[in-house]
Amino acid sequence: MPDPMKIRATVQGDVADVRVLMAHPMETGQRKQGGKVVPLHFIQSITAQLNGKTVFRADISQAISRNPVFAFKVKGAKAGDKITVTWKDNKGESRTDETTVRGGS
Amino acid sequence: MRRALMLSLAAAIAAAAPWSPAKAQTEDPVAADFDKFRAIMEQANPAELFEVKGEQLWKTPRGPKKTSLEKCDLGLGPGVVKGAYAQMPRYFADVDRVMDAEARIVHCMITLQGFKYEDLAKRPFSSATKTPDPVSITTYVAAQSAGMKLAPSQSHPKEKEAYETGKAIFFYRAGAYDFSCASCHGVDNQRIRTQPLPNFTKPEQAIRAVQGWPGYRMTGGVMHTLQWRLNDCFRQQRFPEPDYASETLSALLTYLTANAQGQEYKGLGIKR
Amino acid sequence: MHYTRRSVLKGVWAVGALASAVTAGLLSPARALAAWNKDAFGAKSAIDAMRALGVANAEDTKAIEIRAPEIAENGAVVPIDITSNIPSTTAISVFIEKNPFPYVGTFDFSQGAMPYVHLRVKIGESSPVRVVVAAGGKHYTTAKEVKVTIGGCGG
Amino acid sequence: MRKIATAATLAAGVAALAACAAMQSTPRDRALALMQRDFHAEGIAGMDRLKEDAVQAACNKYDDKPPADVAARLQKEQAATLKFPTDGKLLGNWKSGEKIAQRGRGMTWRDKPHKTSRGEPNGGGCYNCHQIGPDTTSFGTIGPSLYNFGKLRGYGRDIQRYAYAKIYNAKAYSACSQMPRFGHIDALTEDQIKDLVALLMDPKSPVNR
Repeated sequence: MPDPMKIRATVQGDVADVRVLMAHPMETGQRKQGGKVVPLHFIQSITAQLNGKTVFRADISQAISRNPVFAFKVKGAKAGDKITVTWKDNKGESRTDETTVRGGS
Repeated sequence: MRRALMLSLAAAIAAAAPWSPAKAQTEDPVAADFDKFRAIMEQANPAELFEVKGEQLWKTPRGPKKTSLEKCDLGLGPGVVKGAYAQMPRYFADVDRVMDAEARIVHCMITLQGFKYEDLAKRPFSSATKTPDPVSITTYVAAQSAGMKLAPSQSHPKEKEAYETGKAIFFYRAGAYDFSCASCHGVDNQRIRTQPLPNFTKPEQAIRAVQGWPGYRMTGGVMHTLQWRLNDCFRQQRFPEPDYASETLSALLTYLTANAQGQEYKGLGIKR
Repeated sequence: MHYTRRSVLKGVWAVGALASAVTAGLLSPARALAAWNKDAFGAKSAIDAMRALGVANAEDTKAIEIRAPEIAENGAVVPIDITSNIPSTTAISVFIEKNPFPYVGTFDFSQGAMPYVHLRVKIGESSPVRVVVAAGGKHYTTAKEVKVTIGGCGG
Repeated sequence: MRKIATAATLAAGVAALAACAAMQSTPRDRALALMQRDFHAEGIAGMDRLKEDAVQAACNKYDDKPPADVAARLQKEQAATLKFPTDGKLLGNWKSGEKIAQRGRGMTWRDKPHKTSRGEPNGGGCYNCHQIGPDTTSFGTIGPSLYNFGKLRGYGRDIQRYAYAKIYNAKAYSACSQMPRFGHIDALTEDQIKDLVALLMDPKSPVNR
């Protein structure tokens, strides 16, 4: 079971700033360990929803850094809204986590 | 005769010194750029993933004794995590010695949970495939001191003694390369390759020994604590290897942290 | 793990996500159904990847801001902020021209998401970072050079 | 042999140390006793590396500023260790020298004698501390710039010998220099030092162009 993501969503005015941290090795298929090549293992797609509506979607490659970090902004959000993020990797594993949008300072 | 000639020639060369050492400026634009982007990255630091894991490990009954670490005394009373990291290393009466945060956590894992030191010390540092539990737990504990002033206690005689011992370790030149910690960290405005080398003997720079640790290291994408940092310094000093969570390292950390007394600890960092 | 149950759930997730995105009219059905573009991700040059994505005709623009270090401290983690100032931007694609597989990915924005993304990438050697923006059925591009230094003390 | 410090042995160690501390109370003595107990040999880095030799002892004692007579004696002793190439040649290949100057690995836990853990020859790590060639901007500043080394000093044999000797044993010139004694400790071979001399002294080397 993949480790949980850490998602932070803070709203300033009506724009939510969403930052997502994902625990994933993002193996390029080029790294060697103990003389053996570690097979390609990376997140391929990401979907983020605000209260169930898809707002952000990405298809990515193994060139994204290990333990990926993404940030995006959504207009029309307010404190208490739900942000759900799902990733899926090339081995078919996936992980979904959710957070509540917090009011900004 | 020839040697004498050569030596005097060398002296002449040194005296004439037609070159000027290229000193690293504090406003080195490259270093400033690194700092700027590191600050951006710290706003969403993968280190937080290990903090989450560490919190889980702290609160879950584990080990042969199936207990959590919630009775672990980090110096502020059993179970008090907030602010504890900023006040370590400190003296602990139950072991009659000074301990740094990770040494204390390891001590709690041994005494409260029944883990064995030998097992914890076998592979104490993170690799591409594994982050040892004490690393995640230390990360969690440290994060609960973010924004606080460093205040390692220096009131107990053993704490003062640890400071002086740590200082002597810091300045001790030995090993294949004749290095001490001070070879790299005892002078102002030096850098190794492009990395600035703070002078840890000065209060305003000593903070940089502690700041940013535990830190997420971009190289390899792994989480490391000060235990790793000191271990790697001794490796590069070409010394033998210091034992994990040993009193030597607690003493050295006492010296470094007490030199930074009163400065703000900003929490988890990102390192090259 | 309950393998079958998991895969059914995953199937539901995938179909659900696609269906909602398409019905919302945010992704063209072609792009949505193309899923993960194997040809583009497998391309060995940025231009081949752009062809595979059908964006090779992108025109140069100054309306895309790329914020990235001039010199990356560590090529394993290079932070990049991209903002498109082109109206009706729906997607941002990123290419590291000198990487063995230059195409890094495409980010789609819908339902109020602003045309901005922060990502962190691996860059093997100094390289232009190329960005292609899809807006109003057309494509626009710009690039910024990022230098990667050699490692530190290497003890 | 790895010394394991369990809670029990730690306590015992502390007790022993307390006894020690009563006898030898200086911070230095405590530091040495602690390090002796808390370090273990790892690969080629044996516990002997914690012991000071004459130079290290004097530099530690005098805080890197030994009195003139002590410094002179040490420098003389260190100069006596210098071994110049038996074939009389001092200039190797500057291109190999550049690689040695760039690389910094060797002499630590997982390395082998004369070889790094990756099977490469040891590096000199010169760029860690010195500016050398014009194309490498990521150089350290612990040592002086060596750019234009030959151009500024001339290409004569005496300067070649000086460069060779300085790399072989910098303490022959300055007792408490921060520079490792690469030849003396057998970190770099005779041929490698020749290549580094060529990097600094060959008129064709980028250092002098």
